[in-house]
Amino acid sequence: MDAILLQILNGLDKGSAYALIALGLTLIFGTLGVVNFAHGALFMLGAFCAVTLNRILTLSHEVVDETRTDFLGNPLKVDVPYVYDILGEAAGNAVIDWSVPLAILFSIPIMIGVGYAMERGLIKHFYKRPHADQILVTFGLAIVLQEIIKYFFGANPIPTPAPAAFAGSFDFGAMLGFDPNTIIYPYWRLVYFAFAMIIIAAVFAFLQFTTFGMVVRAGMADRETVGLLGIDIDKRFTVMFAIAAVVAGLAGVMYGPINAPNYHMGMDFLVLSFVVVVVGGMGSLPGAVLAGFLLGILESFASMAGVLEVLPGINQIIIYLVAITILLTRPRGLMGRKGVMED
Amino acid sequence: MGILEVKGVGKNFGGLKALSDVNLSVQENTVHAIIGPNGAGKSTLLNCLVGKLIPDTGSVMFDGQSVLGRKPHEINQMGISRVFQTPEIFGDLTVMENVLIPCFAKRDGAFELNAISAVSGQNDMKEKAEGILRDVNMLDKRNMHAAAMSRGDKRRLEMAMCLVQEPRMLLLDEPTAGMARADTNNTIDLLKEIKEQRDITIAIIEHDMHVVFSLADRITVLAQGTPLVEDLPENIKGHPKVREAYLGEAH
Amino acid sequence: MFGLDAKDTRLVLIVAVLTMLAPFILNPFPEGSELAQFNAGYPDLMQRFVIFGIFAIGFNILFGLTGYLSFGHAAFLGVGSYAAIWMMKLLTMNVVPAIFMAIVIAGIFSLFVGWISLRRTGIYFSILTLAFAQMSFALAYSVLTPLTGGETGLQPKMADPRILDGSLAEGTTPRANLFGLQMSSSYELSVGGWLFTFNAGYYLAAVVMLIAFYISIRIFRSPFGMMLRAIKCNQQRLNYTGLNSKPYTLAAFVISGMYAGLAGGLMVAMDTQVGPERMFWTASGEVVLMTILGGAGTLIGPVLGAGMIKYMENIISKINSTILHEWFYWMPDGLEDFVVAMIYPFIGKGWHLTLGIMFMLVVIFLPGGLVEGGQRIARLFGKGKKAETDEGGTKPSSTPAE
Amino acid sequence: MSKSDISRRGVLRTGAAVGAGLATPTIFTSQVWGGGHTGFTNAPQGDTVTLGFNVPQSGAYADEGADELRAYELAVEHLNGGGDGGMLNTFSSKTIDGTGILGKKVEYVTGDTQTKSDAARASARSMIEKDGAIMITGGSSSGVAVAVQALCQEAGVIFMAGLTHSNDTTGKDKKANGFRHFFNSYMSGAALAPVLAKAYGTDRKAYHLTADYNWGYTTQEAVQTSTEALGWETVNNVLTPLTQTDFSSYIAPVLQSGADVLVLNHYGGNMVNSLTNAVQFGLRDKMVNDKNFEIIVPLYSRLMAKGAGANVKGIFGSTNWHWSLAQGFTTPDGTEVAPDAGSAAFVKSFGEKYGFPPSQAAHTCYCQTLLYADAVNRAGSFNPCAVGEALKDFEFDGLGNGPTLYRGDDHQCFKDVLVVRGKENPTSEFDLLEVVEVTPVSQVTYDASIFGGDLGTCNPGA
Repeated sequence: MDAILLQILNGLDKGSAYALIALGLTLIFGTLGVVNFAHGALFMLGAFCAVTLNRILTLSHEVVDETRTDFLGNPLKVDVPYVYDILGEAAGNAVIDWSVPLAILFSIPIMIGVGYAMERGLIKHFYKRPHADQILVTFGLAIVLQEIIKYFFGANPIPTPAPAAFAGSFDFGAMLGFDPNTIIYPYWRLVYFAFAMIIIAAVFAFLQFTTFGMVVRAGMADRETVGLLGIDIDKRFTVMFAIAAVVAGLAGVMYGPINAPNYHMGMDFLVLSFVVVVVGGMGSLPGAVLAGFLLGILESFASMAGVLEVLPGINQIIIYLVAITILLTRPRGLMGRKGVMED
Repeated sequence: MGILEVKGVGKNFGGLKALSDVNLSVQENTVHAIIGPNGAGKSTLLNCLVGKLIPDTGSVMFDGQSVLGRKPHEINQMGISRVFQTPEIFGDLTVMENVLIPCFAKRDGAFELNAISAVSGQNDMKEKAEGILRDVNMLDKRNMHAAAMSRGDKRRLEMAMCLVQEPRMLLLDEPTAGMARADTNNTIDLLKEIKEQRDITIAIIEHDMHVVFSLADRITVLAQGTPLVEDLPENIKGHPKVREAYLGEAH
Repeated sequence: MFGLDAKDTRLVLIVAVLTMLAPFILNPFPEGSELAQFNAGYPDLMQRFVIFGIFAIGFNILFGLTGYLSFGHAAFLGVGSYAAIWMMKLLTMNVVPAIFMAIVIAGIFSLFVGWISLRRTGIYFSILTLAFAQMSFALAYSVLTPLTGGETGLQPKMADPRILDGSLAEGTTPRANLFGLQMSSSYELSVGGWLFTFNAGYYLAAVVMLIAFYISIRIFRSPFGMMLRAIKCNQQRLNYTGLNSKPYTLAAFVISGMYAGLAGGLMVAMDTQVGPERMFWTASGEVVLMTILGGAGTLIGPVLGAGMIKYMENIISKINSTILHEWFYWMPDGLEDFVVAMIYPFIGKGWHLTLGIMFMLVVIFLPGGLVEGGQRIARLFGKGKKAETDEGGTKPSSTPAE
Repeated sequence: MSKSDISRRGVLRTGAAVGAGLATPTIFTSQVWGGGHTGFTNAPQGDTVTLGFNVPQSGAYADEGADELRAYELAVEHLNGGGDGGMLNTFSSKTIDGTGILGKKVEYVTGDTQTKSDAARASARSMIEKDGAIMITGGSSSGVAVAVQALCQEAGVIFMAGLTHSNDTTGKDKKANGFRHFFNSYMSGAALAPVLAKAYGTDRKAYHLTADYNWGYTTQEAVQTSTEALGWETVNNVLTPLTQTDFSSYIAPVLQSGADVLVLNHYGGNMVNSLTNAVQFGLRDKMVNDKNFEIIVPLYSRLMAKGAGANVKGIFGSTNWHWSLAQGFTTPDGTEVAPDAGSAAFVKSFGEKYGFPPSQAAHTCYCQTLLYADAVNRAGSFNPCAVGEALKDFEFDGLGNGPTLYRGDDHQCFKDVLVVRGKENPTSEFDLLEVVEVTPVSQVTYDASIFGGDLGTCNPGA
């Protein structure tokens, strides 16, 4: 029982990352009709916003420590961040410690800029082109973006720890009356889950309750009609692209402490996020979120030792099995509309 | 006994009754028109005839054989060809290829792995295709991309694609919808020609009364998913029930 | 000739001449010269050109004609490879049964995958094929290790049964051969500073590719090919014309799966080793890129695209900073460092970046791929002559492929 | 490498090419991979010899590959008489005199393995077929090593493995033309177990998470066998997919199982992520069975450990070599380890050239290059069979690991193994690990037959 509870919890948390990425992907697909293979790269860029901010905050000058030696036997040069000089060591440390949450603010303008530039500079010209062209050009863009990041940051993962206040884990078991240590969950992952819920709620509220959102939703349902109403839907779609970029970026920023960012983390998520979107139903926002959580939970169950004993290797293929099953039984995914992406 | 016998056909969409107890008998080598106001169920009925939809109740027999549960291509192979409201052609292919495809379908059936012989070497097929293009006055456009043609030409091409299969029955779904008067008249002339020159049964769904009364041998009026009257054109013209159905619907 | 019209015959002949003379064409620079770096006329790369050419030609039969975008074709290549290596381990090092079995097994597997995946269209079809391929990869890498060798893959071993072969002489390793002719054997021709290599394996692969290319032309020009193009264009009309599109797409899927299997079998014949990465989704993506880069739906495009990508992967990636410095040694020191620093990110380990930029440029400016580029150039130079608009009619320009 | 050197070389090469172009066109044919007259593949002609450095330059192990390449460049420099000579000064065999190999100047070509066996073989084949490489070396995974080793066997060149840790490389997939300096899973297990028993007691329950592929299997098995021999119990072993990035669902149930030790049989990106996740779950703050919960990473890579940041602190693992050997240190149990001259020479020469200490991958690649050059010199021939014979049962010292044996039965090096632990107070970003114990070679030696496989006979090319 506690094992199942734990995996549900875990699945929700995993699913929240999937849902966030799939949400952004669906926003772009649903509004602009563009299959964006560079979406994973946007997620990766977000994570590297956090890395960059951390780098900026830890910009240092060297102080020679005569008492210790470096690997060559020379006096050790210790890096002292400039922040220490400005704020003092304690406050400086606190700022560096909180660099990931701070990166949320840092990343928003950057991701808006990236999203805007991408849409105006490239994607815009591909609205009328076949999906295969869109896939190819965005795939090319994804390669270019990740190679640029690799050029500056290297191929290895870069640790971006969460603030020390969120270290360790919360004991749900003790709270629910199970034995202690049976259901524990890291604080930061709980933060991520809450954060994802807030973002998802914010996106839905934005689409549901603002006029801007209403027009966009109408545009998603029937672009031509909205165009006929004399509304400049293109401008709004640019904004939506920027929003999708921000959603992907924020998902990446907060993901840093969970898995140390590296340049190919976007590609790692790409296939998975497309599976999520398709299982949810192309173009359906609630579908994307639902499928994200569903796949997260099923993946967690499939990784249980008991399950693996019965079905070895099921953890390798569960996502794809689910995708095949759902697509065969529900042709357009869980909540997809007819006629979307079927040609 | 007609070539097409529709008996007691009903179709529901969710709670909505689209068709109920439709009976229809189309006689061989006649033109039978099905008219009715918008939402009367004309398209639903047509879709039931060609295999796109399966009715909930009733039977549809073509030449003594049931068409129900058969796929569109099987129904076509039985001898029913369909013309769409907006011409459905192969836009990326040439006019000639557009006509060759039904020729092969007629000769080889629904599937034939004919992957080695060249299309250009099939002289009998080519002659047949050229013949039908000549009939519809399109031989000079044979190498054109189908998508690049005018709407009227597309309609004629689609007709040619159907006729080249020498179907026993042609189903037309508002063939003149959205056409200019001149094009409509051309289409009427084309259909008249077809009717006169070939042994063919035509069922036509139409909004345009001019078209209907120029062509039809018999007319069925459909309203709210059920046949109102079936009669000769001259009797339909003044029929009070028909007038009621149309006036009720019309503005 | 060969049941083809004049234009297609000319194309086949051009391709045949280019492939047969590839050892010369691909080695334009003398040994030891600075530009020898760009020579591609060594057996491994020439083999890869034609093998990936076959893979892309097959993929094009499905994608180029029917428009069904499969994202899992690498799985068939991988399955074909495994089938081939098992034939070599169990039966004989002769490549004929290996290649034959690769085609058969890949055909059966693609029949299964296609039968299920073709129930859906559009991106749903793509995801289904992707799912099957990723499952194949994941299982081959892990739980199927006894069958696939897992991470380290499979190679012929001394201890394999090879029931049709006699026992190996002491001190020799099992080698792939065609009735005794070893695939790795080559003849070198040295003319002045030039060195040309004629490799048995390459010529086998090249002949197979020519046959595969010829068959693909026949398919393109056949009623079957016409039906496939009709499916891409308007599936509804096709169904109402009395044709069942399902078996057509399935047949196209299986044929292209068999092409992939053939490519996989040939890969093993040329280089007797199989690893599961061959089936990873990026490998499936690669063949999509090759086809679109060269020109989907054209005859020669996929081969050009395959050549282009393999050239980048094998030649550009090997240029390192030392070589760059050698090229630009004649410049003033400061300038030399600057030029090298400017070029360095794009070559050697940065070849992925160049590849990405090239995809983008081609897709943005040449939606029809390299074939369209070739046509544009041809039109530029041949304004006076009759304009050749037919796809596939264009001659490969300066691309280093066949 | 000084720049003027390159320029001069550029002139020479161009000159040579022009000369060759002007020569009377002589046409001759010969069977390749045989080189007719010489009897072996790619016999060096002229006054240079070409080595092929096949390392991952793209993909997840690109940084490791870059470090390997640095080491190779350094080794070439030293072989050609440049720089300070590095470990040539400490190497017990003194045949290398700064004039290249057998008097031929060493040149090299590089390629990208992409950490994929297909790409690695393609790259290696191009080096052999196009560039005339006489020896291939490098790589940073066992899949690649096994694939390239088999290729070299077929082609008739020597393969000097880079970083490859699976038992298979010199076990069931061993080849007569392939040689490995790096240690393996078995040695990691054998070296780690006693240290673990000493640190954590013999009454422990271990939970294994294992990468679901060959290397993972062999490592897990090695650690399980050697720890169980000392009294540990293995509670569970769960296989994780290679492509997994978030290990939370595998780590979450660990505490419920009653285990008090978690063994992460992961490498590279998998290791960084699983370790980060495990620490995130606060496992190391927990008490289970009245013992402090512990985590173990059997194979450490400093480059990768950097990605895990502070999470490695206090975590045991093993490594082939570590730069701190250069300085000497005191292990936690008070044993004084004197500075190792070979390591010192290598760290100095590498550190001064590149500004940071070399990784274990760099070390093994550097050693392999020197060992190859020395073997050729001793054999007096580039013929792979002669070189193999020279390497067989070769005993040497001064390459950073103390006295070492290249065992002839499986072409595996036997030397001391380092058991390391993540450092609590690192002084720099390179100072992440501290050596806890230098496990003597006798403790990690095994019988060559236990992993099966067959070396076959050496192949000099057709």
